[in-house]
Amino acid sequence: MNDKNATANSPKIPPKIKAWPMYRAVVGVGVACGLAIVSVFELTGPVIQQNKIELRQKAIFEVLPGAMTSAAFRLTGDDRFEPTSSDSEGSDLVFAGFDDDSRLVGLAIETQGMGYQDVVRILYGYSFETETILGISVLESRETPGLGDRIETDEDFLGNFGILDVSLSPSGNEVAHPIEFVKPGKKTDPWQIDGISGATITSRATANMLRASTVWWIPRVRAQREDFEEPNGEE
Amino acid sequence: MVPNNKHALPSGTDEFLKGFWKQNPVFVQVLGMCPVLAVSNTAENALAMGLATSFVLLMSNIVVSSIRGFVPKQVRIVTFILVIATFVTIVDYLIQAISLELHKALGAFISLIVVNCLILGRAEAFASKNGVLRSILDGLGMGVGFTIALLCLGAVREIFGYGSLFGLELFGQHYQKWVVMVLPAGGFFTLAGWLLLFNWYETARARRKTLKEAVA
Amino acid sequence: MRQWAKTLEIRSSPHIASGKSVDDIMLNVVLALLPVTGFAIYAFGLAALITLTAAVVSCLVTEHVLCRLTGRNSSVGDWSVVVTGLLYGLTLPPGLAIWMVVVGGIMAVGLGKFLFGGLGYNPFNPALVGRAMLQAAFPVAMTTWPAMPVDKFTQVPSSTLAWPFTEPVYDSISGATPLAGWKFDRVMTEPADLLMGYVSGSTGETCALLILLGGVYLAMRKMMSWRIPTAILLTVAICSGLLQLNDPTKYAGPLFMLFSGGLMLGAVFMATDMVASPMTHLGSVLYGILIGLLVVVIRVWGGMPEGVMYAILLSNAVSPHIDNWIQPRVYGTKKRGQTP
Amino acid sequence: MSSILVLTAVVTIGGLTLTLASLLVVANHWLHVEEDPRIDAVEDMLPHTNCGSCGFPGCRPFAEALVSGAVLPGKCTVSPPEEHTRIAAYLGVDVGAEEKRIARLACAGGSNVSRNHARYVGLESCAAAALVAGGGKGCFWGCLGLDDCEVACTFDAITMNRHHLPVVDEDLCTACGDCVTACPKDLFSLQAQSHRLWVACRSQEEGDEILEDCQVACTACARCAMDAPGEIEMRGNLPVIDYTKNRFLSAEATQRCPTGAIVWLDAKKGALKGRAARKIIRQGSMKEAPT
Amino acid sequence: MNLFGTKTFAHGIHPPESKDDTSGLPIRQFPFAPSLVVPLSQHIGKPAIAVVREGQEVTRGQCIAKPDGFISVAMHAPASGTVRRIGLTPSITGKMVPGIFIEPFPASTQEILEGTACDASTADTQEIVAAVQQSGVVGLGGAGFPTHAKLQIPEGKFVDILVINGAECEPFLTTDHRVMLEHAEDVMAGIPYLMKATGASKTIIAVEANKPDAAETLRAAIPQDLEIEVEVLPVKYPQGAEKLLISALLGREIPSGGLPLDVHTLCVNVGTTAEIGQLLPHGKGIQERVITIGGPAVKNKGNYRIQIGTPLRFVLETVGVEEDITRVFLGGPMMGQAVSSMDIPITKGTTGVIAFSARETGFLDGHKQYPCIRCGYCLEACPIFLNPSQLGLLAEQDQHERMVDDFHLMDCFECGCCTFVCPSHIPLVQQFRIAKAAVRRMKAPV
Amino acid sequence: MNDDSLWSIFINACLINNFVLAYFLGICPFLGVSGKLGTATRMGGAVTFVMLVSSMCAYGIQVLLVQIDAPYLKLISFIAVIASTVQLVEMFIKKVSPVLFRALGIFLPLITTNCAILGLALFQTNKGYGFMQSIAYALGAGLGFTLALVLMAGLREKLELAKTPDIVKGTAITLMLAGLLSICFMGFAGLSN
Ligand SMILES: Cc1cc2nc3c(=O)[nH]c(=O)nc-3n(C[C@H](O)[C@H](O)[C@H](O)COP(=O)(O)O)c2cc1C
Ligand SMILES: Cc1cc2nc3c(=O)[nH]c(=O)nc-3n(C[C@H](O)[C@H](O)[C@H](O)COP(=O)(O)O)c2cc1C
Ligand SMILES: Cc1cc2nc3c(=O)[nH]c(=O)nc-3n(C[C@H](O)[C@H](O)[C@H](O)COP(=O)(O)O)c2cc1C
Ligand SMILES: Cc1cc2nc3c(=O)[nH]c(=O)nc-3n(C[C@H](O)[C@H](O)[C@H](O)CO)c2cc1C
Ligand code: SF4
Ligand code: SF4
Ligand code: SF4
Ligand code: SF4
Ligand code: FES
Repeated sequence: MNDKNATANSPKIPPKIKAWPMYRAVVGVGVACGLAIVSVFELTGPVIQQNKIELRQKAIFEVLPGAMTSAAFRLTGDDRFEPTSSDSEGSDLVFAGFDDDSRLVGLAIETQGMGYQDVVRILYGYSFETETILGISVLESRETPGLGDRIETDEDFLGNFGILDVSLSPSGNEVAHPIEFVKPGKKTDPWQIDGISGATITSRATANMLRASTVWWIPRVRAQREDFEEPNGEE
Repeated sequence: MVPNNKHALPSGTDEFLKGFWKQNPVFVQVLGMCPVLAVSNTAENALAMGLATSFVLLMSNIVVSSIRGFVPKQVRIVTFILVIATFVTIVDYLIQAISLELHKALGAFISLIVVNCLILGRAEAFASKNGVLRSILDGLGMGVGFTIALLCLGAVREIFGYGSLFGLELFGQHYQKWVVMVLPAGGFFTLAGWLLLFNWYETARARRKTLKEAVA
Repeated sequence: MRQWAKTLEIRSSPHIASGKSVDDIMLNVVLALLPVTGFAIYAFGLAALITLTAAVVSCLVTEHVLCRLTGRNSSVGDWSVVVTGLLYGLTLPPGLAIWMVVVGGIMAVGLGKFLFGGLGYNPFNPALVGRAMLQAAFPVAMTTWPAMPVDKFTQVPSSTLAWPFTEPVYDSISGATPLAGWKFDRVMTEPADLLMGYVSGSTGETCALLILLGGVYLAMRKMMSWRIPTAILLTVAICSGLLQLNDPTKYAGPLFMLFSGGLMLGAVFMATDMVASPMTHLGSVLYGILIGLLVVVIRVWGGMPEGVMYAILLSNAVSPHIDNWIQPRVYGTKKRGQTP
Repeated sequence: MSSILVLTAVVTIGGLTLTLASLLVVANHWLHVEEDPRIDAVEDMLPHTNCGSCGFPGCRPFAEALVSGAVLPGKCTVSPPEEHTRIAAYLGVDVGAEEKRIARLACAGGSNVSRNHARYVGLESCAAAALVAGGGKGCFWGCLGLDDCEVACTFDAITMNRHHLPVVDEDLCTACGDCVTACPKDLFSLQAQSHRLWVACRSQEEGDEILEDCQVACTACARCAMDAPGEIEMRGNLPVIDYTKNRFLSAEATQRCPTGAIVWLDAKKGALKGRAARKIIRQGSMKEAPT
Repeated sequence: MNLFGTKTFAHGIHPPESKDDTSGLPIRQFPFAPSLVVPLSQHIGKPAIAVVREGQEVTRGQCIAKPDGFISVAMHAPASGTVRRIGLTPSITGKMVPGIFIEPFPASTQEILEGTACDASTADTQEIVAAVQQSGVVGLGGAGFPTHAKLQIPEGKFVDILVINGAECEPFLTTDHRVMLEHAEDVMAGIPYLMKATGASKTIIAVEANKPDAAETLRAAIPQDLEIEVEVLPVKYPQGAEKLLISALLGREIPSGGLPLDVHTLCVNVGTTAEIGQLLPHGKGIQERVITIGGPAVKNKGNYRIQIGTPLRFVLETVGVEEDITRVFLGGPMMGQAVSSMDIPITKGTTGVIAFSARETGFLDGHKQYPCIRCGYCLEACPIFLNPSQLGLLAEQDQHERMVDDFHLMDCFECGCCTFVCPSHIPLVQQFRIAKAAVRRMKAPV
Repeated sequence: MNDDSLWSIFINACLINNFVLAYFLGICPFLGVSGKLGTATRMGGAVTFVMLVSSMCAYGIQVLLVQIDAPYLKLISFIAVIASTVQLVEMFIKKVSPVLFRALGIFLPLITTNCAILGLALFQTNKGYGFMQSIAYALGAGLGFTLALVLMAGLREKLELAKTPDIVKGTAITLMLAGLLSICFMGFAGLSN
């Protein structure tokens, strides 16, 4: 820098750096901020937790019609399921839904896959009685509003569920007819999903992730059905 | 250090009102564009985002203007950002407590209020040089201006994109929704459209003014 | 003293000109498009005629009104907006609601051309801007295709006549375009049908032969760069050929790729829009290769069956860079190009 | 539980901020770079938005440019006008008290008194026309009247009168010199406002032949030079006024000019021509009200 | 025979040739005008200094102005007569330049005065250069650069090939064509002077394929002892521009901003060569030149030998023109300059006088100008490989520096190809001229 | 844990969900610094660099915060670290190489207040990316930002010579272009394997 000119032009000399004020400011403000955050977290934490559980339960009840309470189960290393707290998270969880009489309505299972724009996460309900998928609920999606999001709203599409067949083959260790995707109006068999015209990609992705997920989960959960029978959910 | 112009302070009302039009953060200063574009696909989201931002803006203005005396220049940005981040975290938790659905709709943009240029800009440009009272007025004015602008965008995008306003269906169920309006591109176009209107109005006004002067 | 009282005219040299003119070129493009247009009307009947008319008229009126509003001379007379309107109409599905056609036409000319300064300054191909806006705004309507061929010439799909701002209702089950058929159901269309245009698809994209005919006419009259379509088609053919060699069940072959979807119309008439494409020969070739690659990438790996429109628009955005980068080597200088 | 939370928070944030502050302190100590302190001062007056709307990649580069004099504070769209004036005042350099100068035109050959040999067709600009056989005007030196100067003047000080001759509004003219560079015929020059005697012609032709092309041209008759000896002298067939003797100059020198090529510019009454100038010329082609 | 030569340059255009009207007409002598004006500046460089007084009587061929420095040439009286006046006269650029007005004696025989001869076989370089300067010869190809200055090869440079430019690529013009046909021996007489002065070992005469008869005649006239070749090139504009001619013939590319000398060549017009061959052996000065008078508005079209200084008005009155004549220019239609005043004289650099009437000019101006549609025609036409489209866009925004720095504006030699082909009818060349003028003004020392 | 392949993470961040055109992050510098090609390229480089650095920092902090179980401090620690890192990098470059500072460093203050950087840190932790994945994500996001900026700069330079109507000039036209670019990028939707 042409320091001579610069200093000659203006008499101001850069102030000497003092460490203490800097520490005081940064650390002081930082600690104050930390305290503020903690107190707000303390205050709102339980409410948020409650909200989260409610949200998940809403979804579970949505995909398991008739369920009034739910419980979370974790898949253990030896392919058994053990109860766990209802606010835990992970991809090895299933949720059991129970009706008024504490009878098992079915299981809610989470799955995800690539949709039109980004990953779609859905929760689906499985019924031991009818061996069908009862319903789905979208947990997260960035699909186009009005198109991709019709997997949540399209009546015809939702009509696929409740009767969607995922029964096991006689041997009991694989799904007899993995779920298939067909063009709108082309459905002939109970294991087929009728697509949404205009949102083919998203509906196909939904069918695909359901297939992948059911093929993996259904044989396992059916083998351990009794794990879910005792109603020891938190609520 | 810097020659100060204490002589020409604008009145409090002006301080408050300037954010509405003359220095509207969105239309004139073109600041804080990210949340403006991202969270304005419905009027409701826009309103929520506007309020959240205004809250943070107001609070950080207050705190910054009260601690401005003891923060050295070298650590100013860090300190201010700490303050802002705190308020954003607080807002984040508050919204989660109020409604998780809303939180989902606003997405990461709540957290991103931290880096909204508008807030740091006001903190640096105004609050760090002015008293608490003025900073409150400024923060409120800017916040309202920001919210108004967000609402302008949100309303247009929701009306076209969903055929509704604040969730109220406007045109019946046969209405053809304009998907593009709720897509990212729609955000750009709507803002561009508003700016066009704004420019057009300003030029028309300027022309009228010169015409009047010419006559006089 | 002064015998010539009459004043002479003076002007800058050169004092003669080649006689080519913008309106002339544009008129020739319209001529080259006539066979395609004719086939579209023959194939899709009144529906296509209505769509094309609405497209051209909406573009013309938009241009005229905007010019008038901003106090410029109306530039309708140079035929360029007719080209835009016609090409825009040819890329639309035949049964598209009239009101949507009009909305897209306004977008094409207003947003795609006028706001950037009118003829010669549009960074993107206006016709495709119109189509892209429609595709983004009304994806369902833009991907619903009437089955081919329509039985009666006078039959107009009810979707065409939908009231403004209402959702169109489709009367018959729609057909799938060859590309969609391949992508979603692995159904291959007969090559002969592809060539002759007996498939479902956008109004003007189905008959590849007539499109090529128009292209050859324009190229021979030097009104269009033959390098761009050649580069595009070659790139697509080579890439798809290689992919097919790799796995014939997964990837369609060159013949199918070339003659399905909007590739022909896009390569011959839309990628060649000189305003939005590079100017040098080498630049044109690079631009063509880029379009070809993008088409293959989007068609093969993308979420949508067709990608010509996006490929062209994206390459339009790249073309200023190609132009910057590839400047002709000036006589008497060593280096090619220069960094502005 | 809550005390643990508080402790974690305080320890984490405290530790974090402590580290960061130390880093910054150290960095400030070791990495400090000597700079023109005015940059800091100016930066302080800028809004710190770093929005980039000034065309610079941030407030500091803009401040540097301001200090270096490359730009004006108004470029910043964020800060209000008061801030602009403040910065300008802080950086302000003394303007100095010079006599006001204005641009003056050395041609009076409007379309009413001059004729064209040829009709120019092509780009509507003086610079363009001048390159085509001089523009076709009968007098080679004369004003082409195609507005280049009017367009060049950013202060709207020039208007074309109805005879297509530029008229300078002395109040608006800032002597920026843009018109001087713009005119391809070099007809403008910057003159002190007190210079009232003015030769409004550039023609170097001698004799009455030029009158066929322009009735107000200087015929190099040298009467003005005779009437103001020592103050006006003939050079290259044109009178040249010695403005160092401005005090002695008066309208007297214009009186015998047969064409009115030399004029007295009165502050109020505009360009005054001598008695001998023919009547049509006296009505004036120079200070017309613009239409 | 190589009728359709293949050697040519890249890009360029094919305007209609329009030469048939005059190419078959032999050169005819033009009558003397009642008053002649010899401008002192007919060449590039400093104007000559008059050495006669008003009222003085002069003989045809007498030196009436002497060169002022090296880049300047002498002027000779085009007719025996009286010097009437030394004053300003209009020129083709519109500028008023000093000139000598001569009134020829009506009944004079107009014998040409001879001076000291210069023999190519004995004279050395300096003598030839001095003789050329004294003869007043400048480039007759149009540019008017003093030829002797070209012949003076600077220290450290050399010339191996001399190119005689007989391309005559401009439409309408046929002067060089006729000179080659009728004065082949003068051309051959001039070449030794040039070769001697420059030290070139070989000469190539370049002729376009539309003048096969000229090429034949020249070939037949080649003397035994000189290495001279006649090369026929395909017809293309602007083949005659020396840069491109040298590229076409020799594949040598003159560096940007450089001269033919940088690639060891020199290019001289055939007319110039013939004039040297005619004047130097007799020590005469140049007082007349061959000009094509043509164009649709001219009645008696032809190739004429005209006294330098003949006013244009006299020329056109003599050949007769159509009633509705609207446009006259000197030179060909591609680069020729429009004439604003009928009082300008024919000068050494005038190659032709072309006149158009309202019918043809109407065709030109009926075109509406459109914005550039980036068709790239101009890029394909520009022989210098510039980007006229970009230059034009920049010119509209007055970004002159960028035009120069990034887009090589200064390499444009205003051939007009880009404007000729532009379908948007953008006056590109004119914009470039303005930009160049502006840049020169800016760069000029104040 | 998330097991996306690095390549698909990269493509996703760069093209499909371009930070500027699909996520609206970093709009302010996108509008401000896209006028000139040279500036745009350098800004892109600077952002990519800072993204890489802050992505690594964010990964580290996240690991730490998970360990001490204090997710509520995520935001404040991220931003504090990013802000001071940027400041440090800026000072460092300024000291070490004034030339580089001219070329790059001057963009750094602009980056502190750039949502894209913080957005990247937040998204990557939300998605639970591992270290390498985070780097791929940062690289994709940075290059995507650069791509958008550079394309925009080319278009804007071209339009500088156009006769755009007055009321469109400035931010409005930039936004229009951004909208059109965003539509162009929709072509990449669903790009996979
Ligand atoms: C802007 C836009 C958004 C789109 N969004 C979705 C979407 O969210 N889900 C989807 O499946 N397809 C989406 N598409 C893709 C088309 O609608 C696609 O052509 C359609 O899914 C094909 O269905 P079809 O075979 O029934 O016509 C979108 C297309 C566009 C242009
Ligand atoms: C030049 C041209 C470009 C096109 N570009 C696209 C495109 O990028 N995307 C698209 O979905 N359709 C495009 N189309 C329409 C398609 O060619 C085709 O008709 C349609 O995409 C197939 O329907 P789908 O959405 O079911 O695949 C284009 C048509 C033409 C004539
Ligand atoms: C575009 C252009 C075209 C030219 N065409 C010719 C031509 O046809 N014949 C010619 O002799 N010179 C032509 N010239 C001039 C030559 O470049 C060169 O100056 C000339 O041949 C040199 O000879 P001179 O000095 O004897 O005139 C042309 C120049 C330019 C720029
Ligand atoms: C070969 C050729 C192809 C063209 N293609 C298009 C096109 O695809 N879309 C369009 O709007 N205009 C097209 N035009 C017309 C013209 O370039 C267009 O109106 C301008 O883009 C508007 O500025 C074309 C013109 C020619 C000569
Ligand atoms: S351009 Fe400048 S000098 Fe000329 S009149 Fe205008 S203000 Fe005065
Ligand atoms: S004064 Fe000069 S610039 Fe102005 S109109 Fe006359 S010639 Fe043109
Ligand atoms: S006039 Fe200049 S730019 Fe145009 S073609 Fe000739 S050399 Fe190229
Ligand atoms: S020929 Fe004319 S319209 Fe074509 S690119 Fe060149 S300047 Fe533009
Ligand atoms: S608000 Fe995102 S960069 Fe400014």
